[in-house]
Amino acid sequence: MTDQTVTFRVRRHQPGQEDAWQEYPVAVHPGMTVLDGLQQIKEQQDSSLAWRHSCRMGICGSCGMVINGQPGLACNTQVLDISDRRISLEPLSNFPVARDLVPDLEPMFDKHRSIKPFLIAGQQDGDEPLRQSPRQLTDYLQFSYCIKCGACMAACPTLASDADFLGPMPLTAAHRYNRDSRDDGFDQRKQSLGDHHSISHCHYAAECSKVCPKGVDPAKAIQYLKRDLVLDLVGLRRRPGPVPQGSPGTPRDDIPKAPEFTVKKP
Amino acid sequence: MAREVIHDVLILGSGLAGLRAAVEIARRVEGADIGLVSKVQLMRAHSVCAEGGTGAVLREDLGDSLDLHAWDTVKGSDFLADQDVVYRFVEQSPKEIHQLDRWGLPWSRTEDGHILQRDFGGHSYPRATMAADKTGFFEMQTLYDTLQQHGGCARYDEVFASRILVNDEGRFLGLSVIDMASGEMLTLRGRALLIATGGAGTLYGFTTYSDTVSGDGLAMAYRAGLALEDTEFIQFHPTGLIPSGILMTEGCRGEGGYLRNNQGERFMQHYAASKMELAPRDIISRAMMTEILEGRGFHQDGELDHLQLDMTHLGAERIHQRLPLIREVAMKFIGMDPVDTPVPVRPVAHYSMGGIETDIDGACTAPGIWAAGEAACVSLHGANRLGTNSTAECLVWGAICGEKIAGFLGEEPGLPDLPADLVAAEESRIFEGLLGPGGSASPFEIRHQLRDAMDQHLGVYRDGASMQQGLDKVRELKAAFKDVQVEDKSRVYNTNLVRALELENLLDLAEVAVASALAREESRGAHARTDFPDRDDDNWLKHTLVRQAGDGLDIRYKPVAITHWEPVERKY
Amino acid sequence: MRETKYWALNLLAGLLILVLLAQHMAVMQLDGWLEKWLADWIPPLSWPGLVERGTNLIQMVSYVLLLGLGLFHGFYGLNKILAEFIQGDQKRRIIRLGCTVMGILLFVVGTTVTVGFYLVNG
Amino acid sequence: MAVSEKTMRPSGILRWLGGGRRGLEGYLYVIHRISGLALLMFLMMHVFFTGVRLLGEEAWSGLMEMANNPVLHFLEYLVYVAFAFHAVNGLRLIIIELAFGIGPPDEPVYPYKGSIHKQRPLMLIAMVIVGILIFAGGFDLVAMGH
Repeated sequence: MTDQTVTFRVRRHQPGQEDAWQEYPVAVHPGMTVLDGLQQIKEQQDSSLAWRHSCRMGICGSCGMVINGQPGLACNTQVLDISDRRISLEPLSNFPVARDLVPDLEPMFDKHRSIKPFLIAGQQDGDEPLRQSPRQLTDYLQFSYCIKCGACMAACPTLASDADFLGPMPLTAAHRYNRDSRDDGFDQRKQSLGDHHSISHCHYAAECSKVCPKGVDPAKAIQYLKRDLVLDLVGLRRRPGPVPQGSPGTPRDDIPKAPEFTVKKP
Repeated sequence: MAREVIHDVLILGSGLAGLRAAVEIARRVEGADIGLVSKVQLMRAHSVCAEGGTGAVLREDLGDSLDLHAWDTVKGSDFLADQDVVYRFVEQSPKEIHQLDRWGLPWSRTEDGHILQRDFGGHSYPRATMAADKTGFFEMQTLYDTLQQHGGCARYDEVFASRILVNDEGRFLGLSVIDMASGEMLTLRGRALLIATGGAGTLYGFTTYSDTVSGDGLAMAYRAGLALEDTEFIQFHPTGLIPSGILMTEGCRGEGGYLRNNQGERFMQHYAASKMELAPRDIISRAMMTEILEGRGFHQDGELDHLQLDMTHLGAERIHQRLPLIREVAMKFIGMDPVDTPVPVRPVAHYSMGGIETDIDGACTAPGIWAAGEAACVSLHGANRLGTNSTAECLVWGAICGEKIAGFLGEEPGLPDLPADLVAAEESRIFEGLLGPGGSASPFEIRHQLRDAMDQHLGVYRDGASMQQGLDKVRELKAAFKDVQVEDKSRVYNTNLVRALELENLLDLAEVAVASALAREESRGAHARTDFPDRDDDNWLKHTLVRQAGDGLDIRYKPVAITHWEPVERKY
Repeated sequence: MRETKYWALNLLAGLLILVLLAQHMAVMQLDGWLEKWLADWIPPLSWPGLVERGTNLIQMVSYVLLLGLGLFHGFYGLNKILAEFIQGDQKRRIIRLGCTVMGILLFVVGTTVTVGFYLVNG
Repeated sequence: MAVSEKTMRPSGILRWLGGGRRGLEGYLYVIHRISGLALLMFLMMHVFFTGVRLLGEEAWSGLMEMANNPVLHFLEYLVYVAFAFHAVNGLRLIIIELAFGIGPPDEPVYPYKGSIHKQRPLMLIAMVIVGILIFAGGFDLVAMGH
């Protein structure tokens, strides 16, 4: 495998200093991710470079950054897929920056909390198992894939001009719970969802869906959320389909029994 | 002097166990003041990487039973599990599944609306309760979201704990922490502490763990005088993706995937004919290493030798529905679609069966400290953990510890005094020691050497001579660390400093693990010694306990709770 | 919830404007084509054309409607966009008030002209 | 935890144009807003200028005389273009914002193709219609001299 050199152009931010671009030549081999490249820079060239990372497999959502102008995850972007000469790295846009490639995501977490992202139902402590059909599951499953990486928030043009806009991630979370057949919280959530800095500012630029690394499609969630709000307004909103009535399953005859206890109780 | 903040209880670690405990305390104690301390942001903990499923008996009507789950677990553990603990576990686990259902977890479903389960290694019934192949992720999301409806939880995101403060009697006093965002040192006080920091997987170079899993809780507990139990038992998962080690869930085989060697043969028929690819992990990992060592692996220059995980006969629809993450990862990282190409895999460091010694309720020997999840060794997994039992353990003991801590808060009102010199010593250790001038050793270099040494000397197969070399190497690196240089002196978001502190923790844990392994002269579960190939119940049916003693180690043993089944030969 | 109502009304207004304004725009902008096709075509901007449309009751009502809907739709959008850039609830309230007042004012002016023209020339 | 010192990346209207927004739909979002603002500006002027007709035929004819020059005709044409775009794109947006034409919620299959791909035919049809309208108006302006 031959290595080739790719220039990593990183937007550095040190507290109290002007932002500055810094360039690092990185020896890249096929299969190498942007995260690997950053790690190499830190170990061999500049240990002061800061960014977040954890799982390496695109599920923890730590390493969101703007890569060649597109928000995405450093860990699942292969360097040679996007450029064999130079790539630029910036912290996620639409967020304050703490240092280098580390954005402050607190505003997103706060907005997420504000839309009541949990099941609101009177049955949290019951004993008997709940039922949900695969159809009912599909109704919200896609929207629950969100890893809170912030890529959609960085891509959203409305958030760029309105920092108070709820943004794709919290709105999607709201829709995810609204559409859960176990949830009964639509009326509680609709106040903030219909609010001034909310759905009415979204005109399907679809940038959020374009950059989402997990196929969540926030833009789709928001449009369905709008439909639900409109239907609710005219009194036509329906709850997700009926709970399936189960048939007792057939016991399996190929399951062994646990061996007799061999320790005698005193 | 470090600023002091007082909470009722501190939870260290925001993975499954930590979040589960936080939710439990929040709903049991009205207005409980919880400090949730995590070195990553919430929702970034390694628990999100758990894939295959959570073990629980849900369908006794179809033939599953608590006894069977218990037996599978005990047999899987090579009889080193405490059996009273196992029973506590199997009884509690189904309740946790239904609780999460009521908190909104998107469990996969059967047509009639039941929660879907699939086969998993070492289980006699398909009881891996699944949410596609993102079970851990969804469990984390559900707990995180549920926590949002409870007030009173102070979040310390990206706050690195560097020391557990205890007084001379071992009573918990607080935590010394560094707020990474500001570089400020804080003293968090609390009456109770839950350690839920996970395992120490980045000890190894080829590992499934997130970069941030460095056993900080274990090492701090160890330095605070607590015992680490059974740390020689480190699980190697059979299917880590080449070259990164990213986990290919056991669910791939649970759904029917095959393992093949370079002859195209399903070699597991020679090792576990009845269970084939669904034998417990230790057995499959040994089989794979044997295949590779005997030359039946695939070889490619610049890569580790490997075998193939073949899912091509499962069909696109099954993979899309039940293994979407696996497919996504394989395609993104190695450009292979498992629907039509077998993927290269090899055994990979995956789990620490050992941890901080606790009783059946998760309480540590020091008053006021609990431990849960992978960080704890409640002795559920013994010498080898069954797949699906780890996420279940986190949920079960997260809830148990939460309940116990809630009770403790009610009956233990006092907050003992904190001797001022404890905090001052920690401050000077970090700000003058590590961040001060001088030092020449590169932490990155030491870390690489440590990981190489662990890969080489404490792998799937071990022997005395190699482990002795490993121990010497670790001690040499520990000495080198005393002269470590943290180049970046900035206070704000100094990831360099954090990496150095993590390395220090890893070095301590490496020493404990290798020393424990060297001492145990038998083969049991994940601890497979070529120089002692047989299990020795007469001498070694006991748990290892390691404490810090000055600069050395104090190794002791304690008996295994055998309450239901006497050990028998373990065959699949 | 009030916001949702306004927003839904805005969509509805958009739809209605589309119909009404399409007719108006076709007459005003595509007059070249229409002149070709229609025999008794009167140029839309000539005084006779003006009188013909302005004294037609349906046309007059449609103009008033179009004016109202257009002003609502337009000022609603303007208010939304301005409120994105300008931080602070107080300032946003002022903008909202400003947009409302402007809209009403223009509606009054426009309606006066339209209805007045209808009455004077009709 | 609190960050002691923060800076925002360049934000505001400039970020409508760049910063990762390269998708067609993203630009339509921007053009829709700008054309809407332009139409509102025109509407305000329009209300006042057409008010002149209350003053009688002579005033009106005088105004028309003044307005009858190529520059104003062209500006008028731009208004028409803005309207053609805003109307057709607005119709498309209403359809989409009521969740039609973007596909049902489903389990995404990697490589992910979502609502963007589902609605793209609708978007293209809308843009073709806009194109035809703009052309027809332009032809009217240039070839027929209105």
